[in-house]
Amino acid sequence: MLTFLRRRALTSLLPLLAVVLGVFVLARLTGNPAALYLPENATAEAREQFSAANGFDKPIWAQLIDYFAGVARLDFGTSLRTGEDAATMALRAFPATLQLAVVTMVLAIAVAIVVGCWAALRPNGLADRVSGMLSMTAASVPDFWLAILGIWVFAIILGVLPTSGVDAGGASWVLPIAVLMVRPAGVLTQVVRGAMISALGSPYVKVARAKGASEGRVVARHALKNAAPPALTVAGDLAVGLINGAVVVESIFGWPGIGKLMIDAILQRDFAVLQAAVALTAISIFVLNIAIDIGYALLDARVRNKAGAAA
Amino acid sequence: MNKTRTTALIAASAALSVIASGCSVANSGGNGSGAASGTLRIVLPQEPPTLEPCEASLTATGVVTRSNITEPLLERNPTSGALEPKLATEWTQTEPTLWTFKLRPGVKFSDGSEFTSEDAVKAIDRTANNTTLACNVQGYVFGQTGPLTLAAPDATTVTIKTQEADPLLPLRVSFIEMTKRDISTTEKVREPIGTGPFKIASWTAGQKLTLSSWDGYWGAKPAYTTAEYQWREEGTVRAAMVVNGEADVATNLGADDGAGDTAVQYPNNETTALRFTNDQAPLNDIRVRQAIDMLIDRDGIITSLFGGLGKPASQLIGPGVIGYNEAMTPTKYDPAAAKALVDAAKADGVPVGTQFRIIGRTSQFPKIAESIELMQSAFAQAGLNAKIEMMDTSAQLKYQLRPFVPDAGPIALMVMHGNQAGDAAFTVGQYFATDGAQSTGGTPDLDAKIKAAAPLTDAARQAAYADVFKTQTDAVRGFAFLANMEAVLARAKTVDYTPDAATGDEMRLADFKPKA
Amino acid sequence: MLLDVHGITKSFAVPKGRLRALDGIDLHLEKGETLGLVGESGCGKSTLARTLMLLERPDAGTVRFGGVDPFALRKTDLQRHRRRVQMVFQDPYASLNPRLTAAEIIAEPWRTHKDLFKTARERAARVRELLHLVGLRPSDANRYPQEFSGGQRQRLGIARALALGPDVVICDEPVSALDLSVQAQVLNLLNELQKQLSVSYLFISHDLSVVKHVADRVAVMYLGRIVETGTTAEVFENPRHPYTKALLSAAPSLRRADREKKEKILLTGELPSPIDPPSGCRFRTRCWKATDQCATPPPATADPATPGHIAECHFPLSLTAV
Amino acid sequence: MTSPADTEEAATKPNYLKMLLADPLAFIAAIVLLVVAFIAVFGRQLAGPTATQGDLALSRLAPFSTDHGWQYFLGGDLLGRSLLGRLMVATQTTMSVSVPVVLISLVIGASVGMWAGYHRGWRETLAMRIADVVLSFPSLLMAVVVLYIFSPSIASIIAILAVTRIPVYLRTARAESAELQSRVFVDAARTFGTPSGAIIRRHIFPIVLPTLLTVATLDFCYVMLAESSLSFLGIGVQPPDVSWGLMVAQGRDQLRTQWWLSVLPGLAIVITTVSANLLASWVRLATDPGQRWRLTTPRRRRRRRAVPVLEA
Repeated sequence: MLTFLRRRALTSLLPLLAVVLGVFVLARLTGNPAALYLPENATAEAREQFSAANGFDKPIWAQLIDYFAGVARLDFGTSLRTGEDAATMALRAFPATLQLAVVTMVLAIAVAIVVGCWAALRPNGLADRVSGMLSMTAASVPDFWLAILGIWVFAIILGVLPTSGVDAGGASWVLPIAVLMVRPAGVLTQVVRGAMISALGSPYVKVARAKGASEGRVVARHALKNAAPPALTVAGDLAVGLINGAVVVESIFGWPGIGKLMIDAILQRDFAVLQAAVALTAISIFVLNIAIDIGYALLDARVRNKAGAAA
Repeated sequence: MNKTRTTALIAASAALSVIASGCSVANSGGNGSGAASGTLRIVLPQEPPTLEPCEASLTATGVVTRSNITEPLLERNPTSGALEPKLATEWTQTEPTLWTFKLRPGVKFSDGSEFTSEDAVKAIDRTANNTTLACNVQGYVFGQTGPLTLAAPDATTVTIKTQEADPLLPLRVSFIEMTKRDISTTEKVREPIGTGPFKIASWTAGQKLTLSSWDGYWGAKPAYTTAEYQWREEGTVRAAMVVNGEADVATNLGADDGAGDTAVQYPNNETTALRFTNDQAPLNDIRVRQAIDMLIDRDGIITSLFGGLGKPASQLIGPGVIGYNEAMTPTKYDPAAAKALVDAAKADGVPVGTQFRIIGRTSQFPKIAESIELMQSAFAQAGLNAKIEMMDTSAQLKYQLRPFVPDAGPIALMVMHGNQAGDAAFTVGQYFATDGAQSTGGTPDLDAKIKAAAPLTDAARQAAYADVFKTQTDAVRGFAFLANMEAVLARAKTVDYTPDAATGDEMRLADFKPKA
Repeated sequence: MLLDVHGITKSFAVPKGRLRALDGIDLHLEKGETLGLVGESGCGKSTLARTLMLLERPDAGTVRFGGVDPFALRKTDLQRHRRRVQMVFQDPYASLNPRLTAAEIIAEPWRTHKDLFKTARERAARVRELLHLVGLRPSDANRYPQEFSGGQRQRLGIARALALGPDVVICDEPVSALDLSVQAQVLNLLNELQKQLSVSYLFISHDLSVVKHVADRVAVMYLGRIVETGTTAEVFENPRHPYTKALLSAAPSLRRADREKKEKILLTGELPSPIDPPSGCRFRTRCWKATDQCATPPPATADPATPGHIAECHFPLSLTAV
Repeated sequence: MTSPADTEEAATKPNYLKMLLADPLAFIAAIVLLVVAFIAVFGRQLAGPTATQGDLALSRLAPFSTDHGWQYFLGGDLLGRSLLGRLMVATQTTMSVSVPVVLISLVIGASVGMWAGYHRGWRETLAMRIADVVLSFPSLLMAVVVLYIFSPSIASIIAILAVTRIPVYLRTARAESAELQSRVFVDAARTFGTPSGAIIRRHIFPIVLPTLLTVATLDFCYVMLAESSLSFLGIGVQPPDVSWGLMVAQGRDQLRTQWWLSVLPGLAIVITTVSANLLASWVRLATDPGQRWRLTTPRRRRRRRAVPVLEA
């Protein structure tokens, strides 16, 4: 297991580095942000002074070396916009996104398991058809559209929820989470349903039934476990994709998370902040992928044992 | 066992998220109910990057900092244009290049220390002369003046010596916010200490900024004791927050943002226009530029797109700015005449079919994309070939500011100019002079008029700049003006406040009062 | 000599070390003859077949086909060589692409060897001939593999192998996946075709009765080595390697039901791992005649009476028996 | 001899049209997609000039009235252009982004994936590592970064979205190809001296294709949503071009007063993606011999066959 983890970590480190490097180069290609940070009528000397002060006058490889030398000392640079430490800004924004993502995923998985299992018990039954249609629609709705409709209906017309922000306690969470979880819940429901149908038809579930296990037991203990690995893989991809959703949803709801920070940093050409946010995101995806691999390996081993025992 | 484990897993992750949410987001307090106990809740379009006083001419910073946390020596009345005393009680031009300011006695910083001429000298030096800080005010207001020589003959007197005679010096000084003598001169300060009626109570970055009033303020105590700032990008969301009672004031709204009966209209200093590259075909022919000017349906855009906000513009500044030419009128929408001009130019061999770009900045003002689309469509009908390019601020600035993108071809650039200072000098040098930072046209004759106007005062100054605007339009026509913009401020029923032209740049909390 | 293999070895990297699939194989094949290659599963027969088909490259040793090393050939020479050696695969289900019709399967080699037939008409005619040759109907041309029975599929596989007009056909367990009744039909077909087309067969099987039915000569393989070669009659009637003897004692049928009754020599112990084979004689761990001497490499001993009958053994059976 | 009879079921060529007619939902989905495809091709001509030439007098015209002609049945936008016409023109733009993205990423991803899976070894490792790099970062964010750098145009949107979608096909194709390359009929082809390219073309590609097509249908939805999101963020399709996502974005300010400007284009996105999803799941069933009976068996019998696991 340890060798496996080490190898997995090493092979995942490469994409991580590539992403950070790629964003560094791409961001520098957007040009010198002097015009953004200096007043419109700033003199050419002022611009040069600004570039020199921030190292933008150096060739890109030299900036890259400087940057990685800084990162090695855990110094991600300072924000051009606020003058704060970039890593601090990224770390401050990160929990807001993480909380949103975790709650969203937990709820999406819960919904997917309940609805998916229910649908799988009677394939092509009424429940299956209705939930199939709903989950398909859920997986197809653009999140930004849902967000503005949600604000319009629930905050403006009905006035039951706050429009945005994080101030109103639990109520603040309802719309962003509802918008974010729609797609993962829809996709996962379909995956769970499919995996459950094949798991329920597998030999060891038949054995369990033959032994007289109750239907609930069969579903909960035997089939669900077998259906978990594919769902886990998809859930992992969806969790990565949540960052996509977060970019849009955080902007609309004024959620102080990493997605909004990144968009703002791009718009402001605030390279240090963008780099720090990207690195933090890449690292968390890296950790997530490894966690999924471990979970997958554990589940896989257990399923194999189970199948062996039943045969 | 396995079932319990699954349940435990879900429970654990739920618990984790609850704990996590407890840590940083959800604990910022639950006062979502209406205007409680002297708290004014304001929602802005964006979070201030810092509250650094020397960045006061930067809208996002200035709107919070100016006259709330820190104060200048004097300030300009946005309605009358007159300079009024603030931390200085009087100022005189004792010599052509020397100004003397008398400071208000008994003024304290919010940390209790006295405000003296030494603080003022340090603050002026730091803001006007310090180029390493790259402060916005330094570039915007003092970029062309050269360094000031400062002295403090006594505790309540400050003298400022300029390189050349500068009638605008008091106006320039009104941009300098007073800070303490020990403020950093090498780094910008995120949370400054000032003499204003409010001080920073707390700032949760990304979420909320709270200011509170303090007892030692020299002036009248503000009606609200606390001000809470939040920020939302979407105008509809800002408006909805006021309508829903989540905030008391929202700024920079468009007509369609849904402020409803909380809406108050106000002029916001900004003028929109298309700026031409006068030296590139087909825009190098003045008839083509005149035709474009005639093809802009100003009334249609303002009525249908801006929802009635704004007035058709005839020049790059609005009424109320020194130098505004009352005699000039907005160009009439006349597609037939425009077509005739284009045809005439075509007959003379001007390649009117050559494509030019209309470049706009995404979300610079509400309905910018639709406005440009409408223009482009009208241009096409008159036989011109325009291509729309919307860019983000950084990319657009490459076309707006020198050094321009080389070999960019013919461009009609959508610009929005705000003259915060109230004097045409801050407009014409940049936009109309041949070597102006944002100028792509100009003639020697116009340059001479601009130069001649600078040292004038009073009526002569007004007349000289009014002539500059007229000459630009008649002889150069580097611009097709769109509108003097207006915006909507959403104001809760419980709040009494009248926005003015400066509200967008400087929102004085002391002017807000609860409605009886 | 059409095909001459000398000393080829081939090993694969596996998690626990290197698996020595072939360990110094010598064999040769004459024009028009059938060489039967016998051995238990896992002894390296299929690796040998794949090596001869150039699907694997040997680590050492030489392969000569008509005096030429096929591994040294490039481009057109290589393609010409490919035509001369073709293969019939063990599993007639897996070796045919289910998405192609019978005619497409048979004609597939010509899509690479385009110069064999110039026109579509020639190709169609040749497909009909080949179908007829292997006992299928012309109307079968447009059917898909899954519409055929197992025996019919193997006929299809044989037709495909013959499509390029080879000199040698390597038959890797061509009938082991078929029902007993069908096996004989296919074997008869192979014999028939050999007479008509004078091709040589390298006929690989674990089934001695099948080999006896078709082979002119036999080579017995154990753990990557040929332990005995000779004519079919010599090897079957007078086995000289104890392993051959043991195999034969389980014959004519190696089927589970018959084995216990007929078994005279019971091989003790398990087949050793090819990752770590015994030193010297590889069979010594299971051989009832083994002595300490067997830990040294065994000599290849020939019977003076039948010089082609060679066994790799310190104590060859018939020498001591006679 | 094995009787050919037991292979009869597999032998009968499935009648896809009949199966489609038997599934009303999939049938409707197919019709919807056909209509969308038709509008995508002919929409600009059908919509007429009111789609591009506005009449400010009709600005913000309310929907569901034919007073101003059928073009204005869904109302007018801010510039007084017909919303219905705009939707039709937008269909073309939306499709002219989504379809090329799917095709380009499908062709490149599938080719590289099959190549990598067939050859295994370093080629496989290299291809998979590159795919990992692309997949290890949220695709939308990647597109955002790139599009801010290279000014957004239809070509650059297609390029960046295609790049981010390539790994999806690459992984699928590689997995199947790696499995197929060890099949005996592939070995057989090798013994004829068939070049690897030809083996991939003849033996690997036809078998991988159905899976790839299913993935492509699902991905088509993803790409449409991604294009919409980019347009919503202002870095997608640029005016005067118009896509559904851009219409939603431009209409969001008017949600309170002219809800149709934003809601109707959003509905167009949802209806199209749901249809594509429905059809994809139908295709998945229809091309899988083991599942096909669900579509061919009449409904009443299906119920009983559908639950064999419960009776077992």
